[in-house]
Amino acid sequence: MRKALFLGLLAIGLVGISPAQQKKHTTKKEAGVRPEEVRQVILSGFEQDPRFLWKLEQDESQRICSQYPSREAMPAQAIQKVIELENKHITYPQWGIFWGDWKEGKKLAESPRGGRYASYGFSDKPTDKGGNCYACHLIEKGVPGGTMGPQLTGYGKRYGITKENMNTPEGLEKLKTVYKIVYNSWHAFPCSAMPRFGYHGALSPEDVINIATYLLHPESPVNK
Amino acid sequence: MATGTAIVRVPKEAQKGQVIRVQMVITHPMTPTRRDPQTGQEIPGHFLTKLQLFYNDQLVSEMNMGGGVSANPFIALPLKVESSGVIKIVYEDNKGGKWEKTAEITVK
Amino acid sequence: MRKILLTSAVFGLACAGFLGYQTVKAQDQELSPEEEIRLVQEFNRMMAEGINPGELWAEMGKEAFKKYNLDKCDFGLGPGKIEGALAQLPRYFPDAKRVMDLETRIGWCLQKYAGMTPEQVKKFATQCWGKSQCMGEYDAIVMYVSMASNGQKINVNLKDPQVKRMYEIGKQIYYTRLGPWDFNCATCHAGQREARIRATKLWSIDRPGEAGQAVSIFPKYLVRWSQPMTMHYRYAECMRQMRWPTFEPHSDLAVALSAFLYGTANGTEIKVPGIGR
Amino acid sequence: MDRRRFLLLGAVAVAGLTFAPAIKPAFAVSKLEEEIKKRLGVELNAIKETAEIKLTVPTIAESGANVPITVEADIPVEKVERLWIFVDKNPTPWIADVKFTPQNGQVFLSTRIKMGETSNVRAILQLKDGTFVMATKEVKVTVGGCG
Repeated sequence: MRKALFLGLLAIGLVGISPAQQKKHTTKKEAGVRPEEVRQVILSGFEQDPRFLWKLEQDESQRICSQYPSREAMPAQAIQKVIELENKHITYPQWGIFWGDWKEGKKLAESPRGGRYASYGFSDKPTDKGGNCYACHLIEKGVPGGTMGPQLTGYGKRYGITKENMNTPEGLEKLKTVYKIVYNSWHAFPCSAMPRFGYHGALSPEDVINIATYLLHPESPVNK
Repeated sequence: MATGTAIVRVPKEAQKGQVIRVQMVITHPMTPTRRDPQTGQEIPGHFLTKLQLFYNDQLVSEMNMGGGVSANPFIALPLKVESSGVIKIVYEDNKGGKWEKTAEITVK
Repeated sequence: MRKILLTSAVFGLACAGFLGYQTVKAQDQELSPEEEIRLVQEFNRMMAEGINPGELWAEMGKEAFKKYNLDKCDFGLGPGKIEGALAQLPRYFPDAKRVMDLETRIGWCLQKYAGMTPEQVKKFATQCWGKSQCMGEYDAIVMYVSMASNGQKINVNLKDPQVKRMYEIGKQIYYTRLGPWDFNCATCHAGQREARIRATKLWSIDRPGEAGQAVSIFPKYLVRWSQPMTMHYRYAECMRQMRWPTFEPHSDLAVALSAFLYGTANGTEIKVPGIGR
Repeated sequence: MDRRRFLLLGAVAVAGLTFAPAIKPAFAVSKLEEEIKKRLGVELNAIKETAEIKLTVPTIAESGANVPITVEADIPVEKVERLWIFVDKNPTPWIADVKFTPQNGQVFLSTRIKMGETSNVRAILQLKDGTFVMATKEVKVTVGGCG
């Protein structure tokens, strides 16, 4: 039952993030614009600060996702390919999957600052960290949040995590499931709007476990 | 463009006895005075304190305000017009700035 | 410096709610996200009434336009003619051998007629980026020129192969997943389902008319910074939020995006300045 | 300058300022009551609500920096001395006041105000006969944008 509910939530995530849209993304073939031309225009549009040019290197999954206007328009083969690639891109904390600190997770979930540096102003530093989760998700009751992603209020409660079962193998398995999604959402939802925080190193495995703990822990305000 | 610049907008024409809206927007930071949360010291604000509305040199309305009004404030006030003439706003801030701006109206 | 400090404190005021200090009444929680989206749009409609403070910039822009000899600048309709200029841009300019949008053209003319170096132009164009209550001459010029197209319908000539090429490149960039957060423009601005970022409703390229509503009001006055935002500053801020490197104004990237967005917005009436959060 | 940091400091400041009264014992007067007593010379609970004042504010504001407010009254302007605008939970609840004369023709004001957090907004009319009437509406201040 609980599993069914959770899978339901996953499904909402999958469908909800990019809506049904059957038209094919055909610009590549029709326009006669070569990928190198597009690449060149992209490169022309940024300051040539060698510290950040790595950000413009596209990886294989990004390349696949860029070919389709939405996930619904992706052929099964492409979906499979991304899932395959991204399942290899998950790393776990050194000590394995155990509950972290939800207070640290809360800070990271709230902070919009991570990786948001621009040379022209604002105080964000290249080293700032944060997941900006509230931009897309409603998480704690009464705190303003977005609706791009599924609602996460009472997430742990809905997923059946209790004080009693949280340290059972079953409870830790649930923690691991959420860890994997936050670490690399594309392993489950290829080309989702949700960044692959852990894979890119925007968040460390410890950060990710703290965020998963914030979402699931019975004492976290998310589940009050 | 300096602080204090304004746009005043009224209908070009109105009927005698009609109540029109005098709309205005003024360039001003409108920063409130507040306390530094760390030192507890007062940081002085910079805001408009007073705005007067004149119609043919007669004072019609007077508005007092502080840093609680938004930056580059928009304000609209009513005015009953009897004859063609000049609508003038005079406004000042807490740092000694004083400005005025006029608009004309034709009343039939 | 001090000015920024003070205005920042005011934004702090506005953002207190986000940090969770806000007391939310039981009745508020009963509002569905859909209802909230509707009410926030209502708020935006109310803000749009009256005089838009962005118009203050146009007055300043009129003077700056002359000061920097932009009356010699040809926006595609003849030197100095700005009425309707924004509506037909981007277009191809033989003198520059490049497709240009409005801001790129202004930058080019500032080099040619005001004797600025490319570095000076960039500094001039970005002088208000990352600030608040900043009254920059560049923003003022863009506002002045843009407002001269009010009431006209966007009419980008997509039959011109050069413009069409930039449109297609822009379209591909719109869907290019890139950067350490895996975003593209479509991540936020595509799809049929109405979604919001925090409380802000996102416009979608896939819902008819919304691209037009989004671009036809630029430059747009932002109440959170008490200053207008030009289209290139908008691109820069989107890319900053997408965690891409720092955006370069007047670049081909900007022109390609403008060609795609304004091209998609063809037929929409220009209403400048818009107003928003 | 460090905009983000000041944003945060500002938020903390507001939290401090607005929550201080809540910790006080129940009989303590709020900042709003204090201000109204000081400026109007009357107790807040002595001011009656009236439907004759039409106060138009948004239900939800996407930004507290610029909340549109419009006040209109069915009461003849000849009977009115002054219109006062207050926001209960702002560090300074008093926002503005306008003195009217018969030449105004009508009681009306439209402007934009700052709100630190979700709060009541009050439009209070001071009448020539020395009495006060008021209209109150709540505005929920939320946060928009990517952050």
